[in-house]
Amino acid sequence: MRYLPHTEEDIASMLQAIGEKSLEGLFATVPDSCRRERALELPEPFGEFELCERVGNLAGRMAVSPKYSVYLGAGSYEHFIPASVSYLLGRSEFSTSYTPYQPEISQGTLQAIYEYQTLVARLLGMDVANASLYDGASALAEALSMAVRVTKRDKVAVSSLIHPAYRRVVQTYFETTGHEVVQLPYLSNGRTDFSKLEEIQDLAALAVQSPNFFGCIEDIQTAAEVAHQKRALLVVTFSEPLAYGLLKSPGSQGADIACGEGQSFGVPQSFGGPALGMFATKMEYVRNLPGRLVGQTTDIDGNRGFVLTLATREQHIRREKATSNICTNNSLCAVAAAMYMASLGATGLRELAALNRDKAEYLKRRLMETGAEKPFEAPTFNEFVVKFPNSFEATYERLLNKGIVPGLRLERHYPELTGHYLLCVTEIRTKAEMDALVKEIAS
Amino acid sequence: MRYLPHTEEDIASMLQAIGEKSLEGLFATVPDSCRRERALELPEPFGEFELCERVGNLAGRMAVSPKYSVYLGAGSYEHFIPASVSYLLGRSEFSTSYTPYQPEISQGTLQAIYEYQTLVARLLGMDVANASLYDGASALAEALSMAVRVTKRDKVAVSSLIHPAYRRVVQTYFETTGHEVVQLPYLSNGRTDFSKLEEIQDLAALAVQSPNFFGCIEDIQTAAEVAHQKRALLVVTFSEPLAYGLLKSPGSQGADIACGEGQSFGVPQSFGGPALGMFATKMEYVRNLPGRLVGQTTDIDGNRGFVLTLATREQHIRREKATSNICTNNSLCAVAAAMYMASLGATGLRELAALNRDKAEYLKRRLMETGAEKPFEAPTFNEFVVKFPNSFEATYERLLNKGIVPGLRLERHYPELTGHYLLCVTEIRTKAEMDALVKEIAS
Amino acid sequence: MTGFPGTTGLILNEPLLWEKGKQGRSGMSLPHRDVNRAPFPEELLGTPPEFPDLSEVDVVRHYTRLSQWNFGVDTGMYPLGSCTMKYNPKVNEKLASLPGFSKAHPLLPHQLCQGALALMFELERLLAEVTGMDAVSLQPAAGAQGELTGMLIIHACHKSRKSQRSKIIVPDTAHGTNPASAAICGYRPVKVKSNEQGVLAAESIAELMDEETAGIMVTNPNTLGLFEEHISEISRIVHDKGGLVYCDGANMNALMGIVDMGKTGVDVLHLNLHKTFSGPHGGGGPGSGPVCVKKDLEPFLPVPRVMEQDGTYLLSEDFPESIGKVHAFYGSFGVSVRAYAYILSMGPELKTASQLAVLNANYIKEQLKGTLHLEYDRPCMHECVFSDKLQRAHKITTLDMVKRLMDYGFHPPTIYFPLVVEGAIMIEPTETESKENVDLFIDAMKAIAEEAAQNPELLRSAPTRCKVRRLDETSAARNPCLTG
Amino acid sequence: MTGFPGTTGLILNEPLLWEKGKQGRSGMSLPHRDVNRAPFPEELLGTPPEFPDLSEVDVVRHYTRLSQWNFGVDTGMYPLGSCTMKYNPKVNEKLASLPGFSKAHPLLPHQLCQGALALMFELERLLAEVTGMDAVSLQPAAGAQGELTGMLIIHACHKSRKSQRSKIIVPDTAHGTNPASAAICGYRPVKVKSNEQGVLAAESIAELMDEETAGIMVTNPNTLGLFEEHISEISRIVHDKGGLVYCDGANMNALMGIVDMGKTGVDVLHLNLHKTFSGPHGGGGPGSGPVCVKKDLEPFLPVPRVMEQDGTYLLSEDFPESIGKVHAFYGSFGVSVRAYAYILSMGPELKTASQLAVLNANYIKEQLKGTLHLEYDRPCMHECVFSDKLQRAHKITTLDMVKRLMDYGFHPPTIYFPLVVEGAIMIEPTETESKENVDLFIDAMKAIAEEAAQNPELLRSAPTRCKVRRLDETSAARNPCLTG
Ligand SMILES: Cc1ncc(COP(=O)(O)O)c(C=O)c1O
Ligand SMILES: Cc1ncc(COP(=O)(O)O)c(C=O)c1O
Repeated sequence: MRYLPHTEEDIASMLQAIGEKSLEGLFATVPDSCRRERALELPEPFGEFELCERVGNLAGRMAVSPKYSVYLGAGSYEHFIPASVSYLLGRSEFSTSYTPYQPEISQGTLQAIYEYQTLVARLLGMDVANASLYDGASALAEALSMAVRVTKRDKVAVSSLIHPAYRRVVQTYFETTGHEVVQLPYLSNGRTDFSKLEEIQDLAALAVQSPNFFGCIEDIQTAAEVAHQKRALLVVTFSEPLAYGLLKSPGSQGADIACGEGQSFGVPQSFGGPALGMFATKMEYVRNLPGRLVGQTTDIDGNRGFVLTLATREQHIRREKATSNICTNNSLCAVAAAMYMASLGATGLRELAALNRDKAEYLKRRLMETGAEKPFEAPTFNEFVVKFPNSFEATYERLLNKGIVPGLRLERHYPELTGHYLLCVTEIRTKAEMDALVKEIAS
Repeated sequence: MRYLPHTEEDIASMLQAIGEKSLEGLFATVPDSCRRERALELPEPFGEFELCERVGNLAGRMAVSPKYSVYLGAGSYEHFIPASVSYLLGRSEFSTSYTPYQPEISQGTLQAIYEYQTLVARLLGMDVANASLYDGASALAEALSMAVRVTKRDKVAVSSLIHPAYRRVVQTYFETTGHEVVQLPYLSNGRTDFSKLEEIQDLAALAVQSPNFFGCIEDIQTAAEVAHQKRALLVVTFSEPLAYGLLKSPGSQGADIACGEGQSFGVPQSFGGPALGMFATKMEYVRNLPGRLVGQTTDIDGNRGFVLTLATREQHIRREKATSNICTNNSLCAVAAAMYMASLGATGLRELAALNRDKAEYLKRRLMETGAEKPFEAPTFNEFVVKFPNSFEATYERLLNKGIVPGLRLERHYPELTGHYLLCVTEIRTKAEMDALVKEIAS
Repeated sequence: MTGFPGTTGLILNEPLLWEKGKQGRSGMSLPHRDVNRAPFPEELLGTPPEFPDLSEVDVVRHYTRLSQWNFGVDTGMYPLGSCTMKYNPKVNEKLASLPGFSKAHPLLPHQLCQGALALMFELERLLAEVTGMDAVSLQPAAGAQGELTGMLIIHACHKSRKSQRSKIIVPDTAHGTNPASAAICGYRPVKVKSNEQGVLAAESIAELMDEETAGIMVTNPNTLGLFEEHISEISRIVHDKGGLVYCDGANMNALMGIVDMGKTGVDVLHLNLHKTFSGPHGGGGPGSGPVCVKKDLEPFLPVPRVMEQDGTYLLSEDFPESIGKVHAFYGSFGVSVRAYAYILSMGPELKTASQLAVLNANYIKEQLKGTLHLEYDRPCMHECVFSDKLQRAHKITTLDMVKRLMDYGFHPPTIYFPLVVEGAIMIEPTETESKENVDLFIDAMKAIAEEAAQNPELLRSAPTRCKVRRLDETSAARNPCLTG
Repeated sequence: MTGFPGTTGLILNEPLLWEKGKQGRSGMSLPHRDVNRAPFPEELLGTPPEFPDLSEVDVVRHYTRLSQWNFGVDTGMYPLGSCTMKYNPKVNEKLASLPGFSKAHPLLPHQLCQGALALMFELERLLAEVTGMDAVSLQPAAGAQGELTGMLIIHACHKSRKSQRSKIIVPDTAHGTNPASAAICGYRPVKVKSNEQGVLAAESIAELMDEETAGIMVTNPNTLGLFEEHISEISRIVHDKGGLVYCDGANMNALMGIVDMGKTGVDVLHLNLHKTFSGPHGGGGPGSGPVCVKKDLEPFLPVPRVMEQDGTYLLSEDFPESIGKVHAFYGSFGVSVRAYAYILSMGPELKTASQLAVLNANYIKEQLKGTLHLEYDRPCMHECVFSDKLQRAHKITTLDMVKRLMDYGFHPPTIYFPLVVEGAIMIEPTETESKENVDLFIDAMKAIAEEAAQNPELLRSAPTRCKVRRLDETSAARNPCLTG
């Protein structure tokens, strides 16, 4: 077997050195009561050729561009990834190493992550960002737990326009803690309604998503005022960080924690994972931060170098008192994001964001012409909600058969929103594709 | 433009340092009489996204497996290339460097080529192999020129069962030299007829291909005796080196030069190129060898290292007296072949060769059952000639439409062989595919 | 030091990203703008973040150079204990990046994503077969999240049984994530000592286990690399008191095809696909930490779950007792593809892999004991744990020894863990290291022990061959510089 | 030496392939055997060659380690004169390896390979537009084969005119491949000196050109990096005597969008796609050397040729006057894909590329003259040629200086070529080097010149940072060890 280098002689001589007669003998300490009764019932080993055929067939049964035009966003975005990023990320010095516990032999990963932390902090307008978490959903859960730790309070208010999956993960994380999660309703303009906050006491955090699940851009300024009035932390979350190529950063508007999903920056959608949990906060809270941190230092010759630092927050030192249980994070996705941000640059980021927004606005306008309605007035980025006439159900199925996925039905997540769809348009959707969609819908 | 790092300021300050006012000014030494009258009429620059779409569409209009079953060989063979080889070859330290003129900074390429030379010499049973030539055809032309140099004679005899394209390239290279190329007919068993050699005087070389263009394995032993009787060099060429995983090596049977196409060893078919010209000979002729050579040496500390050597044979030293005009060779293809041979090992090579032979024998037998004839008796490796009934013309077209390319029509190259087809079966053709082909033909 | 892989060669310095670049450069092209600019509300418009503008060649050289400062499994032996740094097959990378997978949106209508759903469904079955458990969820994004998920399942199970429990038993040898994960769902970890054989004695569990206790978290083999021999007995004790048994299966690489985790009494187990099942570690992740449960805990697994209905695969949310979601979508699907490819490539030979992993570890244990102090001199599983006890005489620490090991061309083992062994050196060779490599590693450790006695300064000043010398971690923590 | 990219770090030793491995190991799997073994004639069966058996991880580490001993364009600046080591776009690699291309058989029926034929057809048109020539063949596998093809075309043309010619004029600055290629088709190269400006004087050509002479081979810009200003005049002289003008276009990177090669009187031209058009150099190749001709030479181009017939592409052999074939199939198609992708990516900006290549070269020329002796102090094109004249006083040679340059973290320029400049240092930065990189290179050369004066031993003992020190090339040639 090509992954197993041992020859018969190797095994024999090693067993002899150990003083065992057989490989089975090595497992003498395993009581019979623990042993398998039958051999592994697995298919015979696949050769690489047959393996590629088998897995290739599965991959072939998936609806992806260019064959399909998929207008789905809702937490996973189809952005173009340059070949340079994929190539660099595939260099095995990055992919086959592990957490840089031994800094002298891991400077590549460490500098790359230090640069990632810096670019994320700059993007979000925060002081410090960590080395990554699993995804946007667990990042929000960690943020709210952190707010509870920081404020020593146990109520959190969560906008109902935060990604439904993110809110469910928060529920799961908070289920057993006794902390209370209050949901805030939304206004008719597609933004969060903060009024309900009035009556809430001992608020640890207010969490809003911007752009929110409807694609609408929230009023973070106001959210910050409301939250800070109650001496609660403002947590701004996001599923589409590209929006901050245009928008004011969360930090510049008073966010205490900014966290969310970073997949848009060079991470393949990959059916939802691995993703990239981005997490940033103010320096004053750094010792409450979950996850790993890379810091700059010097070696004994005074040369610049990088190390994992502030480990006293972490599980391997603090055990049950750690700020989080995270160990393995999503480092390689963070490096991908750094490579992608480095390739874009400030100029490219701004233009790419504008291109997303403008293409989405184009489709929005064209859809209105077909008689669809725009239920929410608040400005949007590259996602928006549309209400189609009841006849659309049939159209939807027809479009699927034509290789078009015209957005996400919102009814499942918001029962009141029958006939409402969430559509996403990124830079890779061409005007021609959108015109074709509009034509299909109109016909 | 992402490939052009210069900013406006860069350009301005550099022009100033040079003392030029404009970029145009840099071309003062170019007379108007030499200048273009109009700007380049080229399409506007493609972004990477559109480029991938455009080129991807072209690639989509090609008949390749798994969608197509292609039974073509004839100098290009569909062998499975493991992902490890493609990955390693893609490491840019290999692909973006050039000829290792500066050995201290090129040891990776140099050791890899030294290992390639060694594996090729071992495969072919020769003393020494060069660092690669362009392809099998030019390798044969170079071999015959070398034989002329070595023997100081000017006639070469070439088997008519050598790949037609190789023979045409030899013609082209010899066209203007005044050297004579004699073609030897073939016997009814599918091997070369050497009898014609009797009357030829001053023979510099006899060239045979094994397995030959009909897939038949030649009698090298006899060829060697005939050639050496006439004090001519025996040149053994090949288009399918994998055969030597089973066959006696050319060297062990008296070949003076063994050369041919190495594409089968880990080099993608890529519509015929880049390919890999393999070239090996006896040590006594090494100073007449065309192409680059890597040799082992030591550095001033006595450590082992590798360098380009015996350069006095080459054009950059010897100019018009060089053993060849080759400069850029097919180094990366040679490294691919080394990686592939290293992955196979002696054990894998033997088994892979057997698998090719056995699958080909299976199809051959099954085709005979459909009433096709086997015109040539000599044993074959993974290619063989079949004579189909006249009705086959129609079948051929029908098969194409079903995604099967059932071999190569021989008539174009051998007018006497109407209705004869050359079929190739490698390890990746499954029994199921072959049974389907047979069924189609029988129906 | 001749004969060992470590040496020095030309590598390239490279500044920080923002120390290079010039405004207006571009490292990637954007798709053609085929729509007009739409007006954007002034009040929402921010100032662009301070990203440097780099050309493509700048970016390519930056990361090519950085990569060369790193040591990975493809560079050499990486015996990092508890992390199973086995070879990561290249074909798995190719398959995970097939457009059908890498470009797939997670919310595609089910009829448009049958390939991915089928793969997930099949992988769950394969993992159940390998572990001996009944049902599996691939959703946890890494081992620690698998632990949390497992704890939440246990919590939900007790709740469904109307039993309130506040404690959980956690051995002193447990990985830090165990108590941390338990704490998140409100359990107070109660530490239990392993016995002088380095394993849990049934008696000590019997003493602690009560109706207040939700159960136990065992790692098996434990972090000393020892099989918890009394696990069946322990499980019985825990079950008798109404508790549940959680097994940290991160060390499953020792037991494939040999142990039936179900039979050992385990109720919930997590796996690390990025360890046992060859997922590349990515400089720290991503991982994947599926949870496997016995039949009666299946209702509590995270949703959605992949179901099969006469040949069609669906995602179902219809599990009222489920703990809910721990990931926005379905976990690290990309890692699942690699694990699936790995299991199909190995088939029943997964057992051989475990046998050879254990063979390598025991071989190292036998060859190095005497050179290094072996805390528990008994047959080990996939890893063995030494300490620097014998070197303290020369004022040489574990840290000194492993820093020196870098100069010899090996990645250091895990150090100072498990905590029960002072100055621990935890060595996990994995099955993909040949006898030649293992022998070289052994010789290197012996040579270093020799140097520790003869020339300790060599170790204290190590490493000398890496791009940087020993780094000042103290001042890094004292005045943190976390962004540039 | 601080501030420069060169430094040292940990790299790994690696033995030769056959110094590792054990019989029975395997580095790749074979497709499943689904047919029986067929008997194989004893007398034909050989003994397997002595290849080592390695596992996949052995092979992966072997070449990963080797790669780290290499310096490529992705590592840093590679100003190798006459070789145009520009950045090789990564997307081109991706496109060339699309299965539709990489798995395509060259003898597919034309209706099954329209994509490849269309690409070849379009690329020929694009190259004609860039050069100003009329017809193109992509068949030559590299520049030298392009030269040979060109010479054969000239030979065939003369033959068709019933004129027997035995000589060809080749300037002393020509690349070695020029005379070598001419010699293969039986032409005797007649060397002509360049004038004190480093270019060809029309007079000297007039003296040599006669009815015995087939024509001239000019490299333009020539290998001194200078534009052959009198090319039009020279072409006239050659044409008047019935000769033909061959241009070695390997240096086309200086002239795209600026010079019309057709207008300069060139009849045949070859291009190096692996230089001007960004094909990666692959540690020595593969390359691609298309020939471009004026209309009246088109009949002599190699066959097959790609034709278009109302939207369908075909390969045609129907050119009775063709010189025949120089490649088994159609040349380096894979390199053509890269060149095609490159030209589409650049479009009219190819002109900017040439302008910036020339800008970089002139900038280096201006900054370094005085530090290094500049043989011809006049505006250069894409490269500039210095010599070690000023350093000889310190007994420092060109070789010493460039070996030292490695320690600074740069690949050396081309040295001791062109032959007309004693101790030549030929620097071609290309357009893809930023001003910052070029400035660093200039500073490095200045620092080295300083060291040559102050501390020459530093240079003679260089390089010190590479995996090996200076190698003994003499004994390598005296007793060649070419296989292991
Ligand atoms: C024994 C053990 N348990 C749990 C974990 C945590 O797994 P992960 O790092 O994937 O969260 C690890 C990995 O470090 C481990 O070694
Ligand atoms: C000026 C010049 N002519 C011709 C050649 C030969 O081209 P190739 O190496 O592709 O055969 C080269 C490349 O070295 C060159 O620089």
